[in-house]
Amino acid sequence: MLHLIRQSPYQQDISSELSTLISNDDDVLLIDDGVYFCQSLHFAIIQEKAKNILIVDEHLQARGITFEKADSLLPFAQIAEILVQSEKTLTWQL
Amino acid sequence: MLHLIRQSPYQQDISSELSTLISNDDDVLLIDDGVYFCQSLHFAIIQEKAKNILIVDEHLQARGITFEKADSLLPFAQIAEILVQSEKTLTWQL
Amino acid sequence: MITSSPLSNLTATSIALVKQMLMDDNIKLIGVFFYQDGVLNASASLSIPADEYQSVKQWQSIHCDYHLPLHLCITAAEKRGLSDDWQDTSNILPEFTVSGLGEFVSLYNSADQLIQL
Amino acid sequence: MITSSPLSNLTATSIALVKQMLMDDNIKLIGVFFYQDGVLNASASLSIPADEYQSVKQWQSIHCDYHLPLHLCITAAEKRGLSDDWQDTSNILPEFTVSGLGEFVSLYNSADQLIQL
Amino acid sequence: MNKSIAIINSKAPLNGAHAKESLDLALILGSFEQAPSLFFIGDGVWQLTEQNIAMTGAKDFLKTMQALSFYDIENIYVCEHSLYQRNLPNNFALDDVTVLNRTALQNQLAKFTSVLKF
Amino acid sequence: MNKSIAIINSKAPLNGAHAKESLDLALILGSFEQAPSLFFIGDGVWQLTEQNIAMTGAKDFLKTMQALSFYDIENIYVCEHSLYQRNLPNNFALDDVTVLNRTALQNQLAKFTSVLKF
Repeated sequence: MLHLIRQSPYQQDISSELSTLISNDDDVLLIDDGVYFCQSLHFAIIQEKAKNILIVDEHLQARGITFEKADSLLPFAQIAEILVQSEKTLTWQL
Repeated sequence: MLHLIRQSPYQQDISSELSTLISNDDDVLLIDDGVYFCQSLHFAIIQEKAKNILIVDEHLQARGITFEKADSLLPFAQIAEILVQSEKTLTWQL
Repeated sequence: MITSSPLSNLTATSIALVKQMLMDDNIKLIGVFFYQDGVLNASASLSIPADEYQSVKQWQSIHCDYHLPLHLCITAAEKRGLSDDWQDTSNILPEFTVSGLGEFVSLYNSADQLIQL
Repeated sequence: MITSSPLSNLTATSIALVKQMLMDDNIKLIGVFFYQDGVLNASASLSIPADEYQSVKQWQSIHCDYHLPLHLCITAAEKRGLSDDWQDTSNILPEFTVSGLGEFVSLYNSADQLIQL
Repeated sequence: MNKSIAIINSKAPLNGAHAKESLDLALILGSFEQAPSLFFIGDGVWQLTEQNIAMTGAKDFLKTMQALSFYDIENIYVCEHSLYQRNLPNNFALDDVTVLNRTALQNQLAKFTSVLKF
Repeated sequence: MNKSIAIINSKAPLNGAHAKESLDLALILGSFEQAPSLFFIGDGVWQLTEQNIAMTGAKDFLKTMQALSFYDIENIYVCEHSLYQRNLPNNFALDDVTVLNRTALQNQLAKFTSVLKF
């Protein structure tokens, strides 16, 4: 399963809910305000559990965030394909 | 100052924001989904800081919550007067 | 100032509080200003199922019974689909006054206290 | 299924993703269903300032250029002020199809995959 | 592959229209013989507790919840951790609710082909 | 008593219309010589960081923020703890931003006669 995280880590007790719903087999895609996870202590929760973490590059840039681990960054143009390739998605938005 | 808390403790990192904004001189009024604080670990934050805590009785009942400390409970009919009597209010809602 | 949406259950409480203030002789309420998602309270086209809370009727009766000015920030309203001139008609309830943020400042100046709901 | 409001910045991303899928020959998108606050995307009376993101125009061009069905849950829409018969007129964009949740079930049955945005 | 849908409820019952519209969707799916399974996590667990919503003027959708079993919606899972956080007992306004710990909940969720979250 | 108004911003810049409409209100108050003081806490601190919002298609309201000083809105306070939580430095897209710890922020907020929170 791919978790599509579109909201900030400080909305809706997301850290606790992520711990509940993300399993070790899952991937995470940070998109929209989800990229704020990169500058939050809650990033550790995702790192600890998710198999792969992908981050939309343009959405990081739009919010003025620089993130060191370049191999996780992905151009927005590839996202539709990734969504369709993953057998199922769970969307986190407000 | 009176903090009018209308949202659940699990929305919008409220525990951290409450610690930031409530001072020892402030009062807290739990109303609407704010009454969920009564059954949350975050209630301790309010207890520790606020001078007085008031809780709208009908809103507790509507949500099926029983709360032991009866002296904090207040009928809804008194709320308007309390709002006007407090020199200023800060509203916590989504 | 009302900033919460009529779809939120907060609205029932907000309206009940406005009524309490109107009925209390010691409180003089000079107006309500609708901003942010609160502007949706003024929509003439909301169709709320009969068994759910009728916020529209409540605002109407507050206006008719107490002549309380209900000011609507038109900039915030237009972004959310409300207009007093959409296809030559208005989808704003007639009980609401089309205003701008300047009107909020003038209400604020006249008031002793400002409460956000 | 689109459940986020057009006032949220998520909409620009959602629309861009729908377009990506439409332009990708390996992806067949059979329809979009609007539910919850997502129904506001179908409002004909939204007046978005010229310098902000024009979600309405984007949905219109998606519909015209790709003939993609845009289904609107009318029950959710009416609660939020949309109607195809308000004062004898419709405030729903003509590019949207007035549907119910039953139509969602039928889309779901025809699809291999369901994505919420 | 057989299709199956999981609906995750994460909002308090009176927080906007989320809870009610999620329930509407579940019932329609059920009436078309596509009964979803329902998961309640976070503030969503409050949707299952005994309450008196009508006191607030809102529609009491717990009554509508009783219709779930009529439409063969019988898999209802609740997050144990969310109950613990809220000091809630394992008593629910519905019958046949299954309380799951985090791992069990993840395993259960993995069985579905589609997921919606409200 | 002289009236004074504090506006607390607690939402990320692209989370709905909160940030933009809060700024609109501040500017109008300023133009009527009722300049508010602005507080940024929680995700609201992201409203003050250097960013490229226009990339998302949204209006770049940081440009509008430059108008704050023109309307004599010069008291801008940021919560130190919120910056720390987000690993943000004390660099802002605006000049003359004051970083306050929690106690200092509470003391500052206590000085106003009205408070709005967005």
